[in-house]
Amino acid sequence: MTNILLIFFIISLVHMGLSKRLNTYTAVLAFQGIILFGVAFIELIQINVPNLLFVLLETIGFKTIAIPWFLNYVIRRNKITRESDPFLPDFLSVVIVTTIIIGSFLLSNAIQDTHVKKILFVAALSALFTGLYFIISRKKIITHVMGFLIIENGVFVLSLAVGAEMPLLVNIGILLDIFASVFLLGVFVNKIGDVLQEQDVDQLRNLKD
Amino acid sequence: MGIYLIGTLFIGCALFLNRKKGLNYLLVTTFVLLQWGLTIHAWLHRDQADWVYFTPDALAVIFLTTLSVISIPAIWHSYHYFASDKEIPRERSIYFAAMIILLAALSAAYLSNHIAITWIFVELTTLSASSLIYHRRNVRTLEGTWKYIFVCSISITLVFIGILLLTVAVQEAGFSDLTYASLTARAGLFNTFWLKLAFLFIFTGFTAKVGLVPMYTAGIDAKDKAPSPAGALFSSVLLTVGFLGIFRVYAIISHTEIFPWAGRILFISGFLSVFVATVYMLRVKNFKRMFAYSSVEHMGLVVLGLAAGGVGYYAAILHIVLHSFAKSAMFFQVGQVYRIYKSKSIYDAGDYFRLNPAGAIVLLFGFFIITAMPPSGMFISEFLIFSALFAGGHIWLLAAVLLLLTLIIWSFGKNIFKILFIKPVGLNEATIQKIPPVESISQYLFLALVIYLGFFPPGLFIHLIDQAIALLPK
Amino acid sequence: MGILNFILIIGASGVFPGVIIRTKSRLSGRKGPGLFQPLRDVWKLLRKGAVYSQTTSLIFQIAPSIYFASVLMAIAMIPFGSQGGLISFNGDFVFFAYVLALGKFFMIIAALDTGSSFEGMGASREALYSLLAEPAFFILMGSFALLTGHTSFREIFGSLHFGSSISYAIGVLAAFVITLTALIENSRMPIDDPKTHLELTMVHEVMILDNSGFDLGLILQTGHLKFAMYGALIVNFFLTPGSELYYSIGIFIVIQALFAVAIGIIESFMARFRMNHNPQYIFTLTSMSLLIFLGVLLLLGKIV
Amino acid sequence: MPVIILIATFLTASLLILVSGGRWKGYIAMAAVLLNSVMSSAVAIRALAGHTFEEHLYAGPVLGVLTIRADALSAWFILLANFTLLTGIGYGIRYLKPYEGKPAALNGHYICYVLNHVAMLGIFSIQHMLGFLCAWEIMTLTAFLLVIFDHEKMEVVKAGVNFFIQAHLSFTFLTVAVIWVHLHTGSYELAAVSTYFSRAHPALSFLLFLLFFAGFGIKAGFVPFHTWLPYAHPAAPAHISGIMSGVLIKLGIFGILRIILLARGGYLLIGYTILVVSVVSGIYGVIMAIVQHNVKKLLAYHSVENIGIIGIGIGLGCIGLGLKDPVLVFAGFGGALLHTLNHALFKSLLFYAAGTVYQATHTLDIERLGGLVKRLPHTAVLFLVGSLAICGLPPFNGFISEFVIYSGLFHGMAAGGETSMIVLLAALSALALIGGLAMLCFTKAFGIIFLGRERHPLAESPKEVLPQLLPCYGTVALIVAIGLLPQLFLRLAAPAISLFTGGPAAGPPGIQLLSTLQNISICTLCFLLVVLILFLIKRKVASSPAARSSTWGCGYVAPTARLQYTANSFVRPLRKLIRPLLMMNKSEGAIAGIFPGPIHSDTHPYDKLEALLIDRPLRALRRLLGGFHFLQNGSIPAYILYGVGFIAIILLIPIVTDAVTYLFNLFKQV
Repeated sequence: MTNILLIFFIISLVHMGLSKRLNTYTAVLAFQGIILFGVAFIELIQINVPNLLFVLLETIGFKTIAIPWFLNYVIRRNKITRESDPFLPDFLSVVIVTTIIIGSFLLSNAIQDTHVKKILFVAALSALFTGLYFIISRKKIITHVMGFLIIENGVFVLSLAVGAEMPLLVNIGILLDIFASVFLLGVFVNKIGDVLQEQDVDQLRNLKD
Repeated sequence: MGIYLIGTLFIGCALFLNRKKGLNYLLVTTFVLLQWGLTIHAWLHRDQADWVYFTPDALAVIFLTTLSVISIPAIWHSYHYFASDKEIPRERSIYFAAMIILLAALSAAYLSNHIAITWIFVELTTLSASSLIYHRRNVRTLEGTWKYIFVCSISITLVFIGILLLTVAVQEAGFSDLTYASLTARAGLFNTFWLKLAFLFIFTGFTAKVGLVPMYTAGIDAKDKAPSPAGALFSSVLLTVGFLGIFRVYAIISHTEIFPWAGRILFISGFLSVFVATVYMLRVKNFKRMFAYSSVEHMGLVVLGLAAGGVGYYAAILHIVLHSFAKSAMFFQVGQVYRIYKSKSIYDAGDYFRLNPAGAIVLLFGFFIITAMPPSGMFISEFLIFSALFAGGHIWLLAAVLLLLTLIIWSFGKNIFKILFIKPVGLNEATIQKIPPVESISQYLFLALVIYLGFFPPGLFIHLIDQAIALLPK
Repeated sequence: MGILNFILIIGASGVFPGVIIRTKSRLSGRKGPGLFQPLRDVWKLLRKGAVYSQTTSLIFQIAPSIYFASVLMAIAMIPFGSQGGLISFNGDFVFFAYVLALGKFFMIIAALDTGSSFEGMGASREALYSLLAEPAFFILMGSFALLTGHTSFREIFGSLHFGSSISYAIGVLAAFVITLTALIENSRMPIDDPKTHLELTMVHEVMILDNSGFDLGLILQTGHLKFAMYGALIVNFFLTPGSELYYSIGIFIVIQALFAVAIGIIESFMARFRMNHNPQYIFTLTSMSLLIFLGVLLLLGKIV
Repeated sequence: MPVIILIATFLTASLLILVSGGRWKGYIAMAAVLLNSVMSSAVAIRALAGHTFEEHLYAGPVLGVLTIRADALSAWFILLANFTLLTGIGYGIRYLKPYEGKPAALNGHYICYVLNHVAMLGIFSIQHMLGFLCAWEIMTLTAFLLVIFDHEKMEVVKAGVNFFIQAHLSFTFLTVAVIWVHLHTGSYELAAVSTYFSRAHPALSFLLFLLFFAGFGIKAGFVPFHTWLPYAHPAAPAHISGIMSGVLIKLGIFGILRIILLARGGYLLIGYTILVVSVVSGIYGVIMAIVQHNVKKLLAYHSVENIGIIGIGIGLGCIGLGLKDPVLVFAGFGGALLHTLNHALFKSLLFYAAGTVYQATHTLDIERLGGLVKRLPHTAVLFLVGSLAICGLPPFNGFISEFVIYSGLFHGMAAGGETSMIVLLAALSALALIGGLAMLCFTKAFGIIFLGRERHPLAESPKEVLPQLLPCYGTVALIVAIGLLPQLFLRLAAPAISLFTGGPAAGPPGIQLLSTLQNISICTLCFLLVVLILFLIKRKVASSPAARSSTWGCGYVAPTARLQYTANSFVRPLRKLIRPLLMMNKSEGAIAGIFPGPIHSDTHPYDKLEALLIDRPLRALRRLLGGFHFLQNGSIPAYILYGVGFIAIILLIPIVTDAVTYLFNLFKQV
């Protein structure tokens, strides 16, 4: 069951790679949120109730609903054009995402380690690198935020993979931080949207030596 | 501790909500009192866990004290900063709220004994810092803020990944406790593969805070764009928090066989930092950025000292403390310079010696102190770092570093003396505001402190540092 | 004992220029003035009044006297075979060289004092030539110090003894070097033509264009003294130690005369070098004295 | 205790200077310097008398107990420094009178002056290497601040920075050397150096010596470390140039002598090294001096030359130590020490004179000066004395030290083996050549500046004031005294020299040399007598009074000042001879048309070694570093990439290396 979900998750990454539109991205992010909930639920079924609730909150309430909505709001508010104009052609980006996935697969195979769950690890790594790739390859600032979110998802999966159980308090702290950072990022996207017409990172290259 | 955190939170909200000037400053002063209370408390209850996750150990106490000392002039100069030009109540209140949250987060991060808690508060520093940077609401500050917050978020995520990888190692060894104490104690049992990965990620993540290669980049913009009192904090205490993170993990690693490997990473990063600093010291014409790059250089030296080992450990910590004082003093002064010339470009500045003698002397001596010329206390620490390098047999590295440092001092000196002595073109003397010498007192005190700590360190100070580096193998 | 030598040299200086002139006139088929004519000229000048340029300062007036005094001092150090000169101490030839240099210094600045373009030119040349000639002398003396193990004129010449063929070669070379030095120092023919009428091609003469009366007389007489002095130096190579006095005096007179005649001959048969060739020529002195040095090394068997 | 008093004096003085009014600052500083000088001189004289001064001072946990010791060597330098700094400030007070409007600048200047003095005394006496480094750097920084007194001018600050950075370079060398010594001996005492030398492998200890030599050599201004001098000296106020050239660069000499004292063995190699470097410095310095048109620059290059001469003395002494020849040692170090003193005297005198000229004419360009002897008679005399002394002509002090070195050289020729023989001969001829060149240089300088007619009319007629002349004449008095009674001064230096010979204050070689100097003083005295007599004769004989007329223009009756021989043309013949050594940037307008208009042409001599050894490498380095400007390019993706790339590379390196080694082994099996 987990595996199927994770395969979906990876597929969603690929889809993100080839899709052009920002709102597709947000949709995909929401979708990933649901998947993650599923995975987390299965993985953590045995753990105590408060943790479960917490995970529920994090995935459904936060990853699936809050953030996508917030992103859509930002997009609408700043009238960001729907195209995510990348530096590279989409075809290439698909190829790259695929290679990332394969690469992370090989990498996690290279790890002969009974403790970590391979497939989760694969998903996590691929999400991680895809996110980084997004940040590096996309022009729009909002897409950077999305890339960041993908990375966060990857990290989430990674934490599942390594089965790291943090004390609840710590978990909450981490969650709050991430939420706050995403929120702040959004806020600043808005502000940038106020001062700059089209949201292009090339607009933000004045501070340099 | 609890009182402290809650109190801070409360004060922060209060500041955020009300705009009255007097009330603001009242709240800020109460915070300062709180801060000092915490510091004294930490002194009194050394190495006693407080609220489970906070243990004031030697290093934490040193840094916490540094922070508390610097915080006072920081706030004082912020006051002058607002007094000097038009102040919007809303901005001011946000500014102070952010500042005290930053200070609180830093203190908590110093004190925390649990790697994840450290992570949380470091992340918090990013968030609060970002609103400080954005204080002057214009495009450039916006850009600086965006870069800072984004790069830092990524880097902090890297740190988090590192922590996760660390937990893998920990759990393989059959534990789940992530407090530094237990990690250090059991370091030998962990799988080195995961440890390597963990260290690499954590180190790389924290470089964004310390201002080391590879992720020093956003910090420069932050220090440049933030108001100079905030810049002073960024280039002094915010660096130390990153250093603390690295130091603690390095201490853990030091009990495993990958210690030399980690050391090599530090060498690489440290040397590259000095190198990059040189590259840009020769280039930049914005004196605030120039100081930021000089921080990069000094952090590089610190890391080199840490990597070289032996007396280098002592030197590294001494150096970072001294650097905190010296550099914050310089940033306070830079604020005055900026107020006079209304520009950060070296071309617009000049003849400062005549316009503001008191400040000019600070700039001059600060330059001597920062470049570690006797009687600067940093001379001692740098000297020790060099001898550590020499003793470690890294003679060519030492030679290269010395060469780069000479270049740095050369261009640094050229620019500083330009500001001090050469008449600028088209400076309208009428518009210049007089700056009372009183505002330079704090800098004098700090510079004096640097000399004092360098040459006549009190026994307690030495003892603390020794205790801090006791974690590392001799 | 030294006083005799002193007197001899002074005396020789009286006759020396006369001999040169006489030789030259004989060789060019003229009768020529009497031997003491130059001396008479000097005497006449000494009693004449002087004319000073308004440009000049005190320097210009004191320079000739210092020049003269310096040469006198130098002469006082010239030994006479094994018997030393008036003054003799270790390294006296250093003093010898430097005291001469002092005189030259003053002559040069005196020339510059007149603010004339010609005299400046002469001064520049004089300075250049003397600095080029300087090392040669020191290398020479150094080699002799090495050879004899002594560092004063008297001891060096006292303990010079010619045995092997090399030593003769050295002696001859040394004599030659000193002769050339003398020519340069007195700015005689191959370097400088005292009889020329074009200021642009003068060295020494142009420096003293503005001197007159007593000063000019002193300067001329100093030139004569210098000649005699170098002659005496050469004489020292041929004074074999331990021989009777009249014998040595005889040698002295003969050699001085020969020296003068030689110069006369050179002057009448050689043309002056082109100015820009002079430096090379002067520098050959140095190379020759280096040859002497090598010869000394050979002699001492330091190099084989 | 004196140390405390020194510091106390400094603090009180600076306080007073800060509070006092414009015209008193100088006198307060002077009083402070005087007080310190008196005290340190008392110590120094006792030390020369054989009572080595020593005291211990607790200076914090880091430095620990500082040993302050003044032996004969320190004493010699302390006396030298005191005298020069006293004359310096005596002259400086008047020189800085025009600046009384700028109290801030004056405050800084005078405080730095006093502190500089104290720091110098510290350098001479502190035995703890870290303490020494601190004193050294304080001295440098204060000197730097003194140099840039006139800091409105861009080039002054440029020169200051140049000095600053080279001084820092020397500091770096010394630091590394100290680290080295401390690492192997575990002690910061100067004595540790000698223990290291006695223990370590000769090659290593020679290397260490080279480190020290580089460090001190930069300060001393040996070629090729000399390039800061020609910039710093013209930039500084006259009295500062005086003390810099008189004392500051001697600190380098002091350091080298100190290290030689501490070194154990390996003297021959050291000696040859120093000798070669010094010969090069001497000749190069004087040659560069000849082609300069800026008086102070000219004097600066002469400092390089004189350092060369001192170095020849030191090298000679070292060779003597190597050959175990006391005469050589005595002559060498004696000459070096004497010349150090002499150079301090006449060079400061020359700088003061140049300063007065500058005050009078507001230019340092020789070509624009002339005929000043009538305007500034005293200054002319001072400069003349200085020139004669620096050319090493009797009856002045320069001759004495050079003579001592000469006698050492001649003795060494007779004493040494082949190598030393040839090296010494080279040194001998070099010294002779230097003498000749110096003469050319100073006949030019004095002749063109002071003699002839004024090339450019002066705005106001300058006047010389007594307080400014007094210190100069004091210096002159000492110069003449040394020239006439050298034996006394050599006897004074004997204790310092005996530190090197290791024998009694003046051993047999000393006695011999002293007697020789006795003769010399007699000779010089008779010489003066002869000159005097000649004057009297002249008075008597010259019957008719001297007439005045214009200079004989060889028929041309309307000579103007511009017809005079210029400095440039005066040195032209030599310049042509040594063209390959020089780098003359000549700018000349082309001759055009049938009746060409006036053409302007000027030459700027540039230091070829500087171009080769500093400018080019620096340019290359900057180009290299400039290649990395893309780093901070402002694009976030790039910034992220750095982090990721760093991780990736660190991870990949071992894999790649493994692969390579694997392949390597694979191919090895084939």
